Amino acid sequence: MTTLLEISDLAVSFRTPDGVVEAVRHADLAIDKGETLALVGESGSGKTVTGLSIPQLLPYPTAFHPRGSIRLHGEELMGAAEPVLRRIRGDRISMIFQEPMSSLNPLHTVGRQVGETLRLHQGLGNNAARNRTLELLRLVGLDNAESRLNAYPHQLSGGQRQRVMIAMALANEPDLLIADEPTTALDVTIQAQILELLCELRTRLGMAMLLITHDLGVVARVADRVAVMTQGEIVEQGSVDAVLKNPKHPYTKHLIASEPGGAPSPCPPGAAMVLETRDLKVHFPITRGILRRTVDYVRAVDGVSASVRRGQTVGVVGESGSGKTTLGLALLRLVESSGPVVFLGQDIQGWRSKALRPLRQRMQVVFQDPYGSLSPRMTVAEIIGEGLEVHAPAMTRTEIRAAVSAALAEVGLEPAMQDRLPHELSGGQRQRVAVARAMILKPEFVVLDEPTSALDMSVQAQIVSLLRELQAKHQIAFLFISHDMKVVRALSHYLIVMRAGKVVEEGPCTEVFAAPKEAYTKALMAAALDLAVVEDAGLPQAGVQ
Amino acid sequence: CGLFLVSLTQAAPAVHTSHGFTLFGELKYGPDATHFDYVNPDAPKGGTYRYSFSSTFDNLNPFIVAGTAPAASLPPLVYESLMQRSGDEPASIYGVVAESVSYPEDFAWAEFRLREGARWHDGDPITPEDVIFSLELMKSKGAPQFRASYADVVSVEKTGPRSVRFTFAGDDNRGTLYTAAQLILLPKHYWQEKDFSKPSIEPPLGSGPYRVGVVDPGRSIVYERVQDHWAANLPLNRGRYNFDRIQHDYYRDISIEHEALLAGNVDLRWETLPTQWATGYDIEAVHDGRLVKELLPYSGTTMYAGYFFNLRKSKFQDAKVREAIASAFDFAWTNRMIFHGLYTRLQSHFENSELAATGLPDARELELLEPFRDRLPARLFTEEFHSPATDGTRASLRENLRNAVRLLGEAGWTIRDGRLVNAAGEAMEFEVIAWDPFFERVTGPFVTNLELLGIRARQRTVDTAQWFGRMQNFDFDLTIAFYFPQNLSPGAEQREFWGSAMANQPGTRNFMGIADPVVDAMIENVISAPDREQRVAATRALDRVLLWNFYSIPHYYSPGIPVVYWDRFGRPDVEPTWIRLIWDMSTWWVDPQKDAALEAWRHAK
Amino acid sequence: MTAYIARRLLLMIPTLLGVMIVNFAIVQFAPGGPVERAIAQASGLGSDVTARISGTAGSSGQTAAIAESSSRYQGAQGLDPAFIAELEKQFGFDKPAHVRFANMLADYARLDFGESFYRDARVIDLIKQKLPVSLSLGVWTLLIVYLIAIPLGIRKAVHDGSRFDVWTSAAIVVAYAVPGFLFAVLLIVFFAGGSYWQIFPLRGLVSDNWETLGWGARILDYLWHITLPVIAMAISGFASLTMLTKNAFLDEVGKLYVMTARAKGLSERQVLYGHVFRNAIMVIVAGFPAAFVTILFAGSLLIEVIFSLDGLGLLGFESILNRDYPVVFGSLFIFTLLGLMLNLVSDIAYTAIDPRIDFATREH
Amino acid sequence: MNILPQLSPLTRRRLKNFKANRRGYRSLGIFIGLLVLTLPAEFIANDAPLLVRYDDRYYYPVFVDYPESEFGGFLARTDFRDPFVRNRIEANGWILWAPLKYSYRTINWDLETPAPAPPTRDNLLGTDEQGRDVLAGVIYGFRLSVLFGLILTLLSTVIGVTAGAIQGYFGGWIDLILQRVTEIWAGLPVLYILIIMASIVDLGFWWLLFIVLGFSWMALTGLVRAEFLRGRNLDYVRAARALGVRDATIIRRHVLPNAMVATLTLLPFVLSASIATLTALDFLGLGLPTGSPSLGELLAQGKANLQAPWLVITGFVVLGAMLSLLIFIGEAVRGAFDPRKIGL
Ligand SMILES: Nc1ncnc2c1ncn2[C@@H]1O[C@H](COP(=O)(O)OP(=O)(O)OP(=O)(O)O)[C@@H](O)[C@H]1O
Ligand SMILES: Nc1ncnc2c1ncn2[C@@H]1O[C@H](COP(=O)(O)OP(=O)(O)OP(=O)(O)O)[C@@H](O)[C@H]1O
Ligand SMILES: [Mg+2]
Ligand SMILES: [Mg+2]
Repeated sequence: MTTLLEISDLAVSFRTPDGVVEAVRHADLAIDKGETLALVGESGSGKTVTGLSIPQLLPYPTAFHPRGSIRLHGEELMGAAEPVLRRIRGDRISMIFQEPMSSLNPLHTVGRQVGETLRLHQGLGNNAARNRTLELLRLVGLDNAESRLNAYPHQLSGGQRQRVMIAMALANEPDLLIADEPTTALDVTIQAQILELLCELRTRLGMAMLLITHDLGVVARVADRVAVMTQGEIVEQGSVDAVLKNPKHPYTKHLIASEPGGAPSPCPPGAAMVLETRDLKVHFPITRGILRRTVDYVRAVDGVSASVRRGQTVGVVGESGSGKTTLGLALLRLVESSGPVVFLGQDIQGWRSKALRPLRQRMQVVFQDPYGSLSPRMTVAEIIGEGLEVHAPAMTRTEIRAAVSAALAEVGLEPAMQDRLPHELSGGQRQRVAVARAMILKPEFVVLDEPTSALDMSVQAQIVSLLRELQAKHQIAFLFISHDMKVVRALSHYLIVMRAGKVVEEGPCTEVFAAPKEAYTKALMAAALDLAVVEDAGLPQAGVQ
Repeated sequence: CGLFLVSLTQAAPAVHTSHGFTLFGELKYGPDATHFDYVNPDAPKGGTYRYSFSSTFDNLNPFIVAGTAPAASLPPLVYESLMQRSGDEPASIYGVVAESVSYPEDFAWAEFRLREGARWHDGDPITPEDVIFSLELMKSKGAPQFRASYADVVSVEKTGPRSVRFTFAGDDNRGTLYTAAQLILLPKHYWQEKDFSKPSIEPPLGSGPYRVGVVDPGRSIVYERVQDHWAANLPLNRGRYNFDRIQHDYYRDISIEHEALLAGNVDLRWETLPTQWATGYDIEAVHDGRLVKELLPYSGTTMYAGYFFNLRKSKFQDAKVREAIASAFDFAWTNRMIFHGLYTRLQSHFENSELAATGLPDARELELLEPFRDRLPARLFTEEFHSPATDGTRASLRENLRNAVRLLGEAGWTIRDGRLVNAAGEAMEFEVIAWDPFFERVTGPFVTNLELLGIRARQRTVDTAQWFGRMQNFDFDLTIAFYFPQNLSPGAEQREFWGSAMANQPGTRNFMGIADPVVDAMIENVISAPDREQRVAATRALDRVLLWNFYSIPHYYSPGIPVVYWDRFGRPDVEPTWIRLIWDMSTWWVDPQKDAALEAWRHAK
Repeated sequence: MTAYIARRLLLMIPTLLGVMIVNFAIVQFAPGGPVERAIAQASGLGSDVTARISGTAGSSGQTAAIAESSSRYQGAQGLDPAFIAELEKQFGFDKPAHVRFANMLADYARLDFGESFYRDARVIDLIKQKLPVSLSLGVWTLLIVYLIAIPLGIRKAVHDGSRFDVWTSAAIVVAYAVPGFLFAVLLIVFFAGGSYWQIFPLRGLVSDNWETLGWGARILDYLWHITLPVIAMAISGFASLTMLTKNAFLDEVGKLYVMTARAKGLSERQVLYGHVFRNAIMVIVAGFPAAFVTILFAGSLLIEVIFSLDGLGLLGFESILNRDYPVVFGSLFIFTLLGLMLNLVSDIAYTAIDPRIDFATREH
Repeated sequence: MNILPQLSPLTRRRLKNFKANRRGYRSLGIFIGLLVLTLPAEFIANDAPLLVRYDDRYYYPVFVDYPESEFGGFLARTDFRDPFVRNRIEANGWILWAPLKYSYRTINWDLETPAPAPPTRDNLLGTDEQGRDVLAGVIYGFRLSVLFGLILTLLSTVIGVTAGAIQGYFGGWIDLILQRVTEIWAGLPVLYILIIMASIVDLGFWWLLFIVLGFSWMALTGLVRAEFLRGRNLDYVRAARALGVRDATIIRRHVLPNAMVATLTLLPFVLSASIATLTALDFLGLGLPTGSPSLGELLAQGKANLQAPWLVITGFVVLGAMLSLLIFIGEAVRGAFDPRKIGL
C-alpha cells in the first residue's frame, strides 16, 4: 500500500500572552490509502491540533509549527501556498470538527452548507447539488431530510448538527477524512450506522481516515492502527490489536484500564421531590418567508411527565433529536414551555426571570455545546467564578480564585488554565470548564446534557466518580442526558427513554437495562450492546470499581 | 361740477404742468432734451450681461411681504412707473408712462396725463384704471414700505380718458408727490383674477424694457429685451437698456460666486468683502486689464450704521458714558487691519450729502439751536463734531481711553478691582447683539478695548428673526443696526427715527428710545421748514444734536461700489452717480471688439 | 412576526402624533416667529438665512446702502399694528395654538401638508421639487460609499496590520478629516473655477439646455454635474463605514464556522463574502436607515449651498430659520415617517439576515 | 508597573495587546502628550506674563488681573503687550513671558499687514481675520474641542449604549416603547431648541454639551440594539441566565463585550462628530459664545479666505492629526478586546 499521508516530527505551538504553549511536541504519523488510523489520547493532548495541522487550518500566526513536515502523496502541505491547500481542502482532505454545534454557519441553511462543497469541488448545478445533499443527509440518518434542508443550525439538535457536519465532510468522497470525535453527540443507533457508513466508504473508495476519538470501543471496531497521544507526543502506535491488548506505554495502560463503571450509590427511598413536571410541552414554530408566517410546529417536547428526587439521577436517553435537550432546558425555564414545572414545591412555570434568579443557584445546567456556552471574551476563571459572585457575594476575590482553582482541579484541569480564554482550550477542557461552572455552586438540581461526550476514558471516569461523590455528599438531583449507555448505567437510578418528544418507556435504570419493553428501547440497547460486544470481545474488561 | 372745478382753479390759479418734477432745485433736462447726458445715444444693442447674486429667490412679486423676490432687480426692468428718476440729479423725475404732471402750488394734488401709446407687453394700453388699481393694490396688499410710501395719497380718481388725479394730505405733499409719481404700474386686467398677496413664480406681465424670460427659481432668471418696447424711443430711454439679455445667476456661496466670475460665467461682480477686494484679485487677468477692478463712485446719502445704545437702560442714560464707550471703538485700526482701508468713517446721519452737519454751526443753524443752548453740550457750538477717533496706534487709543476714564469719572463710574462700577457698586456689563457674523471682526477688537476700561461686554450674533424680535421688545443693550439712507428731502419720517412719540412703540425705527424734547423740536424744524435752505439748515441742526448726544457709535461706509468686471463693455463718457443699478447696467453696452478679444483669449486658455 | 409588523405600523400613528405635538409645542417658544421674520425681511434685513454658512455675511447692510441710493424708499412709518394683525392672520396666528394644532392635524390626517408661508408652493410640491437633488446626492453618495467602503473594509480585515491596512487607514482618515465644505470649495476652485482647470460645471444638477438634449446626452450631462458634489460628499463618508466593516469582519473571522468554510476549500473571497459577510453585516444594516435619512434630509446642506443645489437639506434649514412652519412640520412629518418605515424595514432585514433574531420579550 | 499585578489577568492581557499595536500605542502617547501640553494652555500661550517683577514686587498676571494702576497707568486691566506698560515695567524690573505671547483672544495690534496676516516670526501660523494669532487659537481650540469631544463622547456613549442594550436585550414592549420614544426624541427640532435655549441662558460650554448630548446619544443606539438582538440568543447568554446572573450583569459582561464592535469602531468617529457638531454650531452662530477659541471658526475663516492658505492648512492639519490619532487609538483598543489577538 502507498503512503497517503506522512507526518514527521510535527510540532505545534501557540503564542499566548503568558508565553508559548507547546500543544504538540513531537508527532510522527503515517496513514496509508484506505487505512483507518485512530488517534486516542488524553483530553488536551494535542489530537485536535494535530488533525487541524494537516489541512493547515490552525489560527496562524497565533499558532505556528516550530518544525515538522506534513506530506500528502509526497506533497508538502506545511506552509504550502493557499491555492494548493484550497484545492486539497474539502476535496481530498475533509474534516469533521470536534464542535459540531458551533462549526456550522449559523446563518446559512443546512442544505446550502452541504451543497456548497458539492458545487465547489464537483461543479454540480443547483438541482444536482440539492439531490446529492438530500441523499447525503439521508445517508447520515437525518430524518425528514427534505424539510431539514431549509433548517438553520440553531433549529437542529446537537446530534443532527453533527450529522450535517459528517454529511458535509463526506460529500466529496475525500481521500482522507479527519474525523475529530465524529460520533460524540450521536445516539448509539446512529453511531453504529455512521461507523458502518464510514467503513463502507473505506472499502468502496479506499478512503483513509484519521479518527480522533476517546471511545476505545469505536477504535476497536473501525480502526486498523491506533496511535496514542499524551501531552503533545505520540507515545505509542501500532495495530489496534497490538496496542489495545498489549499496551506498552504507561499512559496507554492507564487509558485502557480506565472505564467508567460501577453503579450509583442507591438513592434513599422517599427522598424529597426536587423537581416535577407533568405534561410538559415545548413547541417550536416553523416559519416561512420574509414575514415569518408560522406554518407548523416542531413538537420538540410533547407531553412529558417526569420527576427527580433528592440524591437521585434520572437518566434521559433517546435518539438524537428526540427532545432531550429541550426537555432539560424547559425544566430550567430556559426555553418557553407549557405545563407545570414544580421545583422544590413551587410551580415556577410563568415566573419572571427576576423571581427565578435566587433559585438559579439551586438548579444548574451543563450545556450540550460547551463551546457556545462559554463567553468568548471571558477567561475560564471569570466564567467559573461568576456564579459565586452572584450567589455568594460575600466571597472575596482571592477566595473566589481559590475556589475556582479547586473546582478546576476536581475536573482534572490545572489551575494555570484559568487565565485562558475558551477558544484556547481543547474540546474536552471546555467541557470540563462547563461542568466546573455548574458544580461549583453546589446546586440541588443539575441538568447534565452530554457532559462527558468529549472526554477520554480516564477523564470520563474521573468526572463520573466526581459526580457520584458530589451526589452522595450533597444529595444532588441530576437529570443526566447522554448517549453513552455505559455512563448512563454508571450514574442513573431511573431512566427515561424519549422518542419524538414523548416518553416511550421509563423505569428504574437496572430494570430498563435488564429488560427493555419497547422495541425502540430494545433497539437502542442492542446497538449499544453491539458496540459493547466488540469491546468485550477484544478487550480486557476492567471496571474502575 | 364743472363750475366748481373752474372756481377751484380760479382760487388757486397757479397750476404747474410739466414733463418732470423735482424735489428741490431746477430740472436739468428740458422737455426738448433728446437723451440723458450720461448715455451714449448710439450705443449698439445686443449681447448678454450676466450678473450674480449670492442669495436666492422664490417669488417674482417683489411688492409683498411673503416670499423672497429677486434681489431688487425686477421692477425697473420689467415695470414702468408714471415717472422715473434721472441718474445725474439728486431728486428729479421725468415722465415715462405719464406724459406730464400737473400740480398746484401747494402740491395738494397731482394730475398725471398718460402717454399715448403706453402699453403693456401684451399690447393692451396702460389706462387710468391701471394706475388707480396699482395704487390701491399697493396700499392694501403691498409690503409695509409701499403702504407707507403711499399712505398720504388719500384719494385717486380718473379725471379723463388719459388722466388720473392723486390727492395728498400730509405734512410734506411735495415729497408725497415725488414718491407717488414713481408708482410702479401693474396691469389691472392681469392681476384682477390673481391673488396679489401670494408669492408667485409666474413671469409677470409688465410694461418695461425687459420681460422675464426663463426662470429657474432660486438659481437664475433671464430678462429678455422687449424688441418693440413702446417707450424705447423716449428721450429718457435713448441709449439705455442695450443688452438683449440680462441674466442673473444666484449663487448660494460667496466663494463660488467669486469663482464664477473668474470662470467667466459672470460679467461683473460687486465685491462686498474687503479682504477679498484687497487680496482676492491678485491674478493675471486683473494685471493685464482683462478683468477690471474699479471703485464706482456714487452720490446720495449713505446708510447710517453703527452701534446703537438702548437708552431705556439706566446705565446708558448719561451721554458721557456713551461717549466714553464710543472712545473704545478704534475705527482706524479696524479699517486698516481688517478692512484694508476700504471704508470711511461715518460722521453724520446724512453722510455724503449737503444735509450732513460739518464744521461749526452756521448762522441759520445757530438760530435754530440757540433756544436750547442750555440743554445742549457746549461743545456743539464750539467744536466740530468728530467721533472719538484714533490714528490706529495703541498710543492714540490710550489717549482716547484716558479721556473715557475721565468722562466716566464725571458720570460717576470708577474703576474698582478691575471693574467699572458706579456709586451703587453695579458693574458695567452689556451685550452687543448683531444679526450678521461679519460684524464679529468689528466688535471683537471693540470688546477687547472695552475691557481695558473695566467694562465686560459680550458679543452675540443671533438670527434675523430673533434679532428683530429682540429689537421690537427693546431687549438689548447695544445693537448693530443701520438706517436706510436718508431721503434728500427729509421730513416727517424723522419723527419715526428720533421722535419721542415713537420711543416706546413696538416696531419703531427709534429703537434706541430717544426721547429728548430738543430732538423733537429739531425734527419739527425740519418738517416745517419753508424752503430748501431752511430745511438743509434744520437737518444739519438735527444731525448735530443727534451726534453730540452720542446716541450711537457710528460705523463706516464704502465711498464707492467695489466692482470687478470682465472688460467687454463700452461705457458712456459720463456716468450717473445718483442712480447706478449695477445689476442691469442700463447705460453700458457690449463692445463687440473687446468681446471678441476676450473670447479669443479665453479660448487660448 | 406579522403581528409584530402590524403592531409597529400601528405604533407609527402615536409616534408621528408625538413628534408633531412636541415640535408644535417647542416652536411656540422659539423667539421670533414668522411675523417677525416677515417684518425683518420687509425691512430689508437678511433675506438670506444661509448667509452664515455661505460667507455672504456682511454684505447685507452694504447691499441695502447702495440699493437705496437709487430707489424710492421713503422711510418706514413704523409698523402699523393693523399690518401686523394682517400678517398674523395670513400666517394663521390669529387663532389660539390649540386650534391651530387641531387644524393642522385634521389637514395632516388627509395628508394635506398645507402651503408654505412665504413661497408660492404647497409643502408637498416643495418637497417633490427638491427631492431630485437630494436623491441624486444621497443615493449616489451612499452607493459609492458603500460600494467602496465595504470591500475595502473586508480587505483591510483580511490584511489586518499589513502595510496595505496602515496606508489605507491613513488615507481614509485624512479624507475623513477634510471638512466636506472645504473640500467642495477646493474642488470647485481647481476643477470648475477660472483659475485652474475648468472641467466641471460650477453649479446645478443639469445644464440649462438639458430639456433639449437627447437621452444619452442628458445622462452624461447629469453625471457631469453631480460628479463634484458627490465626490465632496462621499470623501468623508468612507472612514467610519470602512472601519466598521473591517472590525465587524475581524470579529467574525476567528469563529469556528469560518474554519469550517475554509476546510471546505473555499477561497478567501468566498469565505469572506459567502460566509462572514452575512454574519458581519448586521451593524452595517443597522446603521443604514440613519445614514440614509441624514444624508437625504440634512447631510448635504453645505454641499447644496456650495454647489447652488436646491435640495431638502437647504429647504429644511431655510424653513427653520425663516420660521416657515408649514414646511418645517411638513418635511419633518414626511421624514419622520420615512425614518419610521426604514427602521421597520431594517428590523425586518435583521430577521432576514439572522433567523435567530426575534423581537419577543426576554422578560419571562 | 506596580499597579499591574492588581489588574486581572485579562486586563493585563488587554493592556499588553494594546501596547502591541505600536501605532495605536504611540498615537495614544502623542494624543495624551498634546492634551497635557494644551491643558495648561494659559501657561503656554498667553498675553499675560507668567511673572512680573516691578518695583521690587512680584506679580502673577496669569492668575490675577492687575489694574494698570499697579504699573503707573490708569486702565482697569493691564495690557502687558502695550509698549507703554512694557517700557515702564522693564525700566523698573523684568517680565517673564509665556513661550507664546498671545492667547486665543489676543489681537495683535502691531500687525504689519492687514489680517489675515501670513505667518511671521511673531505669529508662527499667521493671524486670522480678526488679527488673532492662529497658533494660540489652535492651542486653546484643541483643548476646548477635545475636552468637549471627550466628555460628550463618554456621556453619549454611556447613554446610547445603555439605551440600545436595554432595547435589544429585553426586546418586546420595552423595545417597542423605547424605540418610539427615541424616534420622537429624534424628531425634536434641534435648531429651535438651541435658539430657544440661547435666548434663555447664556449658552456656554456646559449648556452646549448638555443640549448636544441630548441628541448625540442616539447615534449608537440602533447599532447596539441590533447587536444585542442577535447576542441575546446566543448559548453563553443562556448559560449566564442559567447561572442566575442579573440582567444588568449579563448585558455588561456577556453581551456587551461581544456586541462592542460597532461601539468601539465608532467611538473615534463619535468623538470627531462631537467636535464637528461644535464646529457646525459655531458656523450657525449657535455655538460657543462669540470669541471662544474654536477650530470650527478657523475652518470657516479658512474657507472664506482661500487666499490665506495658512488658515485652511492649519485647520485641516490640526483636525486631521487629531482624528487620525483618535482612530488609530480606537483601532488599538478594539484589538485589545479581541480575544484572538495575541500581543506580540
Ligand atoms: N489557541 C490556543 N491557544 C493556546 N493553547 C491552545 C490553543 N488551542 C489549543 N490549545 C492547547 O493545546 C492543547 C491541545 O489541544 P487539542 O485541542 O489538540 O486537544 P485534544 O487532544 O483535541 O483534546 P480533547 O480531547 O479535549 O479535544 C490543549 O492543552 C489546549 O489547551
Ligand atoms: N429553535 C428551534 N427551532 C425549531 N426546532 C428546534 C429548535 N430547537 C430544537 N428543535 C428541534 O427540536 C427537536 C428536539 O431537539 P433537542 O435539541 O431537544 O434534541 P436532543 O434530544 O437533545 O438531540 P441530540 O441528542 O441530538 O442533542 C429536534 O428535532 C430539533 O430539530
Ligand atoms: Mg480535541
Ligand atoms: Mg441535545
